[in-house]
Amino acid sequence: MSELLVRNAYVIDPLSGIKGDVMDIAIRDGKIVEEVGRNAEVIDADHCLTLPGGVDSHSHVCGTKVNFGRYMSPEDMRAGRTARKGVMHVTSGYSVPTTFGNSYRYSIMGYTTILEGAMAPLEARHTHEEFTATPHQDMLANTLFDGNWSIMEAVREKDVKRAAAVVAWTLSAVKGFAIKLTNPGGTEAWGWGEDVHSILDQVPHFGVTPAEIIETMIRANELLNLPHSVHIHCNALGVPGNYRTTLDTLDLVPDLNDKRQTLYLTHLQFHSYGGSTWKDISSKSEDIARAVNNKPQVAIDMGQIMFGRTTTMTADGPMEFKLYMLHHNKWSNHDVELETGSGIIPVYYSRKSLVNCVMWAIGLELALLTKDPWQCMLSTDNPNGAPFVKYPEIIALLMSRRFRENELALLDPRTAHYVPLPAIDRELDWYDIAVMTRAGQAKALGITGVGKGHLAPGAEADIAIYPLKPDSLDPSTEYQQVMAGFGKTRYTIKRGRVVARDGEVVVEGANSTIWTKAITPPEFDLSVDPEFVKKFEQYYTVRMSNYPVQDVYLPRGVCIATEASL
Amino acid sequence: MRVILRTKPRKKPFIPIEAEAIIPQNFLRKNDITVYEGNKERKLDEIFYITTEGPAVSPDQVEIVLSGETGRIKRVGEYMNAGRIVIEGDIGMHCGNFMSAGEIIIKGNADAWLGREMRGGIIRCEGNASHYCAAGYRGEKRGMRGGIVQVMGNAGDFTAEYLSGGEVTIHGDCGDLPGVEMRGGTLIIGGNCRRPCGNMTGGICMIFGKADAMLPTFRNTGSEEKEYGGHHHRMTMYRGDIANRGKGTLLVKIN
Amino acid sequence: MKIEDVVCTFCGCLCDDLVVEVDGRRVVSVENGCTLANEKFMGDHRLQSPIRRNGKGWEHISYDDAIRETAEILCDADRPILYGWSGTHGEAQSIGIHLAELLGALVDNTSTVCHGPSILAIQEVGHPGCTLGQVKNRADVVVYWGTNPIDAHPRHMSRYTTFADGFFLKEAFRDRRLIVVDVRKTESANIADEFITIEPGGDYAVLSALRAIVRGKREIIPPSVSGVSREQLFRVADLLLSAKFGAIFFGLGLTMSPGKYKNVRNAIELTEELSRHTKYTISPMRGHWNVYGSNEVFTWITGYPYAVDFARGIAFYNPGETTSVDVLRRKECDACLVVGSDPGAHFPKACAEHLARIPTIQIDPHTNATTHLSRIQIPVAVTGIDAEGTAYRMDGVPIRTRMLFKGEYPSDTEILERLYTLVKEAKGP
Amino acid sequence: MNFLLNTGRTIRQGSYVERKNSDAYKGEATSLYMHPVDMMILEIEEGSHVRVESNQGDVVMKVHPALWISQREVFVCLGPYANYLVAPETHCSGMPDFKSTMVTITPTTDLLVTVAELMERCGGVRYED
Repeated sequence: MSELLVRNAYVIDPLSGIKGDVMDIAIRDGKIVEEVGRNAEVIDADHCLTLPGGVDSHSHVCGTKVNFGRYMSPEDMRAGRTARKGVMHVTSGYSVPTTFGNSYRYSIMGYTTILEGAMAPLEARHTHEEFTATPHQDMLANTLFDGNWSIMEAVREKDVKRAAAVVAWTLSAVKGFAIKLTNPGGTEAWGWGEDVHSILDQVPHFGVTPAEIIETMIRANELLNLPHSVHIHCNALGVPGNYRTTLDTLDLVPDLNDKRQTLYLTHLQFHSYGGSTWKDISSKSEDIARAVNNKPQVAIDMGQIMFGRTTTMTADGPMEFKLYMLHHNKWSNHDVELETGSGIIPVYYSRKSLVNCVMWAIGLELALLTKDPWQCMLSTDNPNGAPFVKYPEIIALLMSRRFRENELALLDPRTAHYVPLPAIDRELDWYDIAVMTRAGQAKALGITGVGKGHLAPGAEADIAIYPLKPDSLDPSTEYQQVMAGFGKTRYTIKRGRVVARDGEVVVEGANSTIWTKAITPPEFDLSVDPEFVKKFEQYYTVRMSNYPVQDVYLPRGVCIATEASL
Repeated sequence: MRVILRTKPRKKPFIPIEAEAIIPQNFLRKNDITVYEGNKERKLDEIFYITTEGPAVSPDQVEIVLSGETGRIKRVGEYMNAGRIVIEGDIGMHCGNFMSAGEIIIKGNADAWLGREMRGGIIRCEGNASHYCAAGYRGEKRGMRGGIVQVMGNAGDFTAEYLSGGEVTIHGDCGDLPGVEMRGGTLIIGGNCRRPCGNMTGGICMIFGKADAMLPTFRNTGSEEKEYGGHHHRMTMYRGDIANRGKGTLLVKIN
Repeated sequence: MKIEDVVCTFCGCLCDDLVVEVDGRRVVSVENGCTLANEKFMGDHRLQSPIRRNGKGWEHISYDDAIRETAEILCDADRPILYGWSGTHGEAQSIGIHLAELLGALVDNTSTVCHGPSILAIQEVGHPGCTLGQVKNRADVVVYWGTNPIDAHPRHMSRYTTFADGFFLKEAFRDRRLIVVDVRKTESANIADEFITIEPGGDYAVLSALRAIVRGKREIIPPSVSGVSREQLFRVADLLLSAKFGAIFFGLGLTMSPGKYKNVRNAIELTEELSRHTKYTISPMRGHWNVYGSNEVFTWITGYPYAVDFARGIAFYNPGETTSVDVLRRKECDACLVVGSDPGAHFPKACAEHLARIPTIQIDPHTNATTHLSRIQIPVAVTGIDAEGTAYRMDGVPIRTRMLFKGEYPSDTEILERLYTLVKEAKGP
Repeated sequence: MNFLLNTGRTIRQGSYVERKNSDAYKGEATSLYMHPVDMMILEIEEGSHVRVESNQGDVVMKVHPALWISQREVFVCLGPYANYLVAPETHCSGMPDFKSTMVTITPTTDLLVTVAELMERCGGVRYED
């Protein structure tokens, strides 16, 4: 039995309704408890801001395309190298760090749970291998279904239950967490070098539209009673005028779940563009935020971009090719048979580029114009908008109008004509930030039940103590301190153990992988379904028996089992 | 100030030494300068006999002289921004990496990556330079960006790969693919070479010897006169690389 | 006992549809495999126990002694190199890299003498690729450039390309066009619709010419480029452009020829140029069954796919400097650990000579050329037969190899874990 | 007579790759494929032994006629025999010139050596089961 007592913590725990109380937190064997004995180890938080461990609900850190981002970028690897030291392994990389680099840097910032934004089922084993080498965070994997042939066939047949059965089999086989749709239909079209341009375009050869895929998958998801909603990267990412596609997508969303949103729209900054070309691109954040405010059944994340060098990587293969045609740097693409695709290119977001300045403003606007912080998560779509190490700076921008003004003054002066940001006064408070960086994310992912995102007794003892004293710090003016404070915890506690302290990693760590298994009635068991089995026999290049991820890849798997309503 | 570093005999003379600490500014104050021999950190005096003559108040008054078995010493002059380094014999890889100002004189031969990603200053190599002279780093889009590299002898393959600025002169021959991926700056080759300027997108390359195996994707746009070595030479002017929308200029002497 | 869907641990195709019959600790028969697979599974030529060179002869030693002595040699070295890795599973590779980290060693895998140049090219221009099923289901034009799959990857054509029926190509052999490019008329060339013979070393120029043609600059192409006529180049370019989905596969004919990675870069840039017109992908024909796995594991741990130098604590990467052949040629390293490879056979003579000069330890199931150069050899189980673990197919698809029976040999993972523990103890906290 | 030596994989080399000390492997790895016209010029028959020499060393191989190779080029599967001739120069690419070694070939009556003997010449000590 190990016991730990965090004393004098200035706690914000939104899910428990605690909005800034000084209190003690008792921990026994990795869980929060009511109280501990007198021999418990004590940490004095000294009135510092104490939050549940950070949760990132959309980040690219592990798997085939992330690793290819590293593989193709020795110039990025040399931009951030540390030697082996104590329990820390060597790390390399700035925008796409090595797994240990990601893990340590997140840990130092107080993050203890990360959802990998895109895992191709066929290559799931790879993602899980890298999860094991990301030892300081519990990991979850969004599983890609955007171009899945069996899904599109079910959609064509208007058979929601079959779609649900495909999802159930696949998530369980690949130890995935949730349904991800990346440019639904577009990744299949990209198999022919084409794309879909609106939610009503037909996917070549399959006779379905993105809208039909989205609607079917939303309903299938709820039939399976999965913890998270469908998680979508909308069509037409990064295209001027794409806000209409985003609004059309928002219009599709019914309200089917009283515990959480029915659709999670990721990196919405990239989907909120007005104009018709790169020359007249403008912010449509107000239209998008209005739609989000009117639809409590959706949640979004920002997809903030920050200026500097980074690497973009997404399952959205056709989008990456378009981006490549603009940047002419290097381009990788990796289509995955019967399932999805992916692309990678390095980018440099410049204050001298009007387009980039508009993008920068949109992300912030979305966060500031969305009234309910539970509906908008803080993210950069790491590393697409910026590496996650920029989160503290984004927090500071959201909390300080002055900081935003100072930054705006450095941008292309035309920016103000294309964006509403200069007129927005709102400054988020500590509570908003606590929601947007952990509580809201845990709720949106549906993992509060496994003890994530809060500090009530029974929760996992994942805690971040920041060297910030909300009682005496004015974020509006002292934004530099805010930025520094969120960059480096005094303590990061993972499952009751201090894992990082004042920027130093102190244990090797051992994480869990959270996955979902929807239990279906026997008639929906696709492992014996002739049509489904035929896919493997004839079209996949891997045998069906070699496809599922073996248990050995999840040394500490946490399965969330649900009973499907089929 | 003049610092003379003469190598001591080593038990394992083939193990490379990494000595990025050997730059003029580091000798201003008597620091504990260390270098690496393989995976072992060594004090400077474990590797060299050190003699210091005269004073200096700024790095530009510091001259470092390296002598002895220096052919395996890497990264000398890395990030150098003032002063002078004279190498009496050969020098190991990566001499003058990222150098921004000052002067390096090599009296012998230089190993690969001489002046890699150089920004400014002068490197003069009196012997031969190995491969990737005045080139870049793996995956990086720009190689040397400024400064002057002069090689009196020959240079190896991939000379001035990704050259983006500055001037590189090889008075002898070059190997295969000099100026490959070149995008700016000037490359002058006094002797012969093979397959110059593949995939170039900018900059000027002049070849005063013979260019073997010229690539088929350069467009002959006439001729021009250029001076080299005190003589005027008639040159064929090519534009390319057409394979790559290139707008580079390649001038090859008409024999 | 018959075991189905067995994964073949020979080449980068990583076929996973073999049926292997096992009797105790013996493989009795193999179905669905190619010649190479049959030899691999039926072969039985293991080194019986650890051996140590003893003056001019050899002696058998215990595993304990072999591992302890290996740890001592590695700890004593100032510039050790840990080489190989492609012939073992990912879990062992991972321990090997952490061992290198701990030792301040160089660590390199066999890509260094196969597709290392492809990696360098990808690092310059990226890699538009796909999984092999994309090709099987869609490709109507297939190119093999500087690769001879019939000999090196015997089932590549039947599983993924020419002879493999797919969703959009019901009769593959009739519907697909095949282009083969090589300096010699290989077996693969014999069944091509278009065979291009290139003069040795001429690939770069031919690729440049094709790029220019695809860009519409036909007028600058001379009558012949590296032995290929202008007419054929135009015809090939038209064929390439006629594809709905084109797939280019390339091999060591590009990576080993003069210009090395620049040849591959040019091929990738041709693919990129073609992608502006229609769908195109390009893929290296990876040799060892898990060479791609070694690149993957190296990359997520160190940031680099091969040739990593930990001498300074951080990971430093610079092929040409930190690659095995260069390090051996320069006589830099003073100890070598070989795992799952045979540099004695596959490196130039001068490198083999240096391996003989320094203490070289080999961890390998079989005696091979490197055996004679070593001081110690430690036999291990064969992954895919009596050991299991993760492998990555040439297109990045990860597959778990199977253990068909529990044999008497420890796996690479077990040996390396013990070695790691000893070195960690010796190095202190 | 001078030739350009090319190396590559063959199915037999692959088949015997885990038995490098066998006669079968030796047979394949010492097989040198040459255009018949060149064989006529050298006045050698199929199966004749030749000494193949580069600036790195020399090794004995056995000649086989092949129409799939150009004149003045020869092919040997990758392996220790071919590599006995290949220079370690990589042009700082990490990759030796495995496919473009200049060699001189002369007829000989010398015997083929085993892999163990070849490795002994490299400074090793032969191990025999």
